[in-house]
Amino acid sequence: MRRTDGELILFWTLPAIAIIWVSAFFLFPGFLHPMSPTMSTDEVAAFYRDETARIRYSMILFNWFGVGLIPMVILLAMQVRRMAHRTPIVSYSLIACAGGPPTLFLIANMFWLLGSFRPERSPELTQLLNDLAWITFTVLVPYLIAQCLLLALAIYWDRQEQPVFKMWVAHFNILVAVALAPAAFTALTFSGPLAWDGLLSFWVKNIAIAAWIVVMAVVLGQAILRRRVEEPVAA
Amino acid sequence: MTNLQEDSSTEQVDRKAAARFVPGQPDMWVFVLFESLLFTGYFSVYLIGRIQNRDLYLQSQADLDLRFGVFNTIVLLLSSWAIARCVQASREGAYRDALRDAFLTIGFGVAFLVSKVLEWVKEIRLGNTFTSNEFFQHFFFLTSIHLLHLLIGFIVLGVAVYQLWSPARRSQQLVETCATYWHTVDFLWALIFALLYVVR
Amino acid sequence: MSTRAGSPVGRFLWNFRNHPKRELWFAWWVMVIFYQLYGVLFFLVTRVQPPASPAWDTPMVVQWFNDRHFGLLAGFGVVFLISGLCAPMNALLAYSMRRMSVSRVFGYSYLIMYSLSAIPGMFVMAIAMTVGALRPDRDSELIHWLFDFAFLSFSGTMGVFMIGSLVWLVAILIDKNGVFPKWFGYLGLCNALTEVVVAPAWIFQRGVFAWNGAIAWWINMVVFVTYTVCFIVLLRKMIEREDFGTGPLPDLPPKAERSQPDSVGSMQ
Amino acid sequence: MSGTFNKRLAIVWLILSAMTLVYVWLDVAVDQNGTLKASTVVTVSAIIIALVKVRIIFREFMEVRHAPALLRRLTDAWVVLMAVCLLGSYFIGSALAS
Repeated sequence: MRRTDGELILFWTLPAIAIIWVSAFFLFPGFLHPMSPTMSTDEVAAFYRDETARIRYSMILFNWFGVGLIPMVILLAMQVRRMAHRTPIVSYSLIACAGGPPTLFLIANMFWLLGSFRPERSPELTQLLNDLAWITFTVLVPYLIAQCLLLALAIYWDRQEQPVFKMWVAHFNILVAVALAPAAFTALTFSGPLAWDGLLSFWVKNIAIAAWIVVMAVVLGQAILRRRVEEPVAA
Repeated sequence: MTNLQEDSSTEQVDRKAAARFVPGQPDMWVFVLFESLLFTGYFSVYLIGRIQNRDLYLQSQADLDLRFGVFNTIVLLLSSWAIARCVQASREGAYRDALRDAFLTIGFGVAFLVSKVLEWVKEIRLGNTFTSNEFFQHFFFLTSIHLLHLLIGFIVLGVAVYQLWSPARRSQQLVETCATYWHTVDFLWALIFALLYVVR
Repeated sequence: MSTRAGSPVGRFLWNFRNHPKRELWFAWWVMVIFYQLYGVLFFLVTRVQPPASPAWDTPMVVQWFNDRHFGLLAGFGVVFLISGLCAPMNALLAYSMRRMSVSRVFGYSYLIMYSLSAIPGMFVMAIAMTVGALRPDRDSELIHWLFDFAFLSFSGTMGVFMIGSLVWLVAILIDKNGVFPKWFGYLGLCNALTEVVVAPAWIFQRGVFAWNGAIAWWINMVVFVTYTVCFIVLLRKMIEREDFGTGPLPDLPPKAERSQPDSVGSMQ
Repeated sequence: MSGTFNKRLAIVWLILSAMTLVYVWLDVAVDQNGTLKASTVVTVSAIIIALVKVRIIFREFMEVRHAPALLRRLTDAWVVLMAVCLLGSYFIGSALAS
């Protein structure tokens, strides 16, 4: 009987986190038809006034579970440690990235919650909080891009008999990084695909994140299970 | 001269050959020179500010008590003297004397610290705080950044005492390095004292 | 890096795939590129450095944002795109501590501190600037607040850099593997002290201690640049000397014997 | 050896302390009835005395006297550099202010 090391427990938290994230995503009234940056000050204020409850509950959910992705990134960093590298630099880099996106997301999350805390305040202030929230939420990509590129690089460099991840995983990560990139420039325009409610900055970016989580979870699960078969008695 | 000295053994051969040596790690001198350059920068900014607003600086300076400044300078010179004697004693193997001198240095350092805090309290009682005016900005900035160096100096002196304490350590090089740092605290104060209290 | 025959591109690709120190060189180049981009973006594109004056009145601040509208939005767009580069950079610095004869605690502490520092020290600033430039018709008092928020979060992020420098400094001073020269450790103290000197930026709206002041910004910048240039060069030396062992890092052989600097054959 | 060296250190300390007391004299000499007066002579002499003290501390306490030529020249250069910066700031500042 092998010792319980908890890796699988951490791994199986992922589907639970995913379900919670999806529910919170649909619960937040500003996501399914993403709020437009062209909304007038009064429209924004009215939104926070009318939808107060859903904003609060969805964002509290996100606040609780926003950091849920960190174990997955660390599990990935641990897999990178098993690769045929001579230094732990890439896995250090992944660890350095792990905290970034959740922290930025929590900042955005706080601005949304602040916006709905006193919706009767001056509309100008509510708009400011809304801008801060959306900008922070949309531009939180840099660490995610870095994570994808670093993973791709780690996989390209992992040349051994049985690589930890297959080559297509690297290509997939590059693709995700490319899909995330446009969101960084969201502030340049209020309309079109780059705007924060646009095709590139909202839909492509968030679908790419979702796809990355699903795909990486599957290959991560396979890698963990394969290792447990290979090394039945872990030291 | 123990294990810590191993990597500088070649250096010691050079010492005997040339009879000239850098006291302590030469590396510490990089700090000394860089830090004095930095302070020169702070002093220049202060002097330029002073000239543009001479009357204000002179009026504020009248609130300073020269006695504190002189006392602090003498006490710090005493501490420098003590640590120089400590280096000398330790070089000759008189570690008991060296330790005594190191503790004397710490004692003088503490006296400086106490007198500095008393002086601050006095100035604050007079209503002169960090935000009062330009002169007191510089006064509190320079004295507190210097005091911070002094506090770091206590850690450095702690290292010297730690080295002198046990026969297993006693790295002359580290003792000299620590002394070099402490002298830096002293000569920076000599400059600060002249610039804050005496310059007109 | 290598003097193998072949076209420069082919050589580069071969080295990128096979060089025994590829990971180290990758992180080092990322660091160099990051600082280059950082300088260009902050000083030339967005022109937020050298900093604007905290003594300005609200119309001046609004004017400042209007002058830089596109530069701020586009420049910080690039910042959001590339700032993940600081991860390999911090990883390399952490690796330098791993190579020392000190506890792993140092490397990991430094890694976490410097990863954290990017958020208040760079992202919050970039977000506040972006939102400030986003709507020129916003209430000017709010724009002024965003201006303060941006510059103060940038200059006023102190603790992580200070304690981070101190962690590195202690590691260097007690290290017996000679990864870094001791003088760089002492220089780290100068760098840590700049974070003390910048603290009055939270207090003063004008003068030499304000966030654009001669002491709180200019002198500190000189120290920071000196420190950064030193560690970039020293990390390069460290990588050249790296032997992937755990003992003292060997010194580089004299130049004459290095006609083929760590070409791969000799490494294996 | 020890005796002569300690004697020398004591003399150095005495000189440095005496120079500090010169400041007190300067301070008293320049003021009239407790009002502080601007004075270039006092400023320049205060800076120069301080720098001489710095050089003595370098040479005697920090043992640069016995150091290789490089460090001796470097520290002397530094004292000159500080003098140039401080007096330069003072005089250039004065020229600009008036």
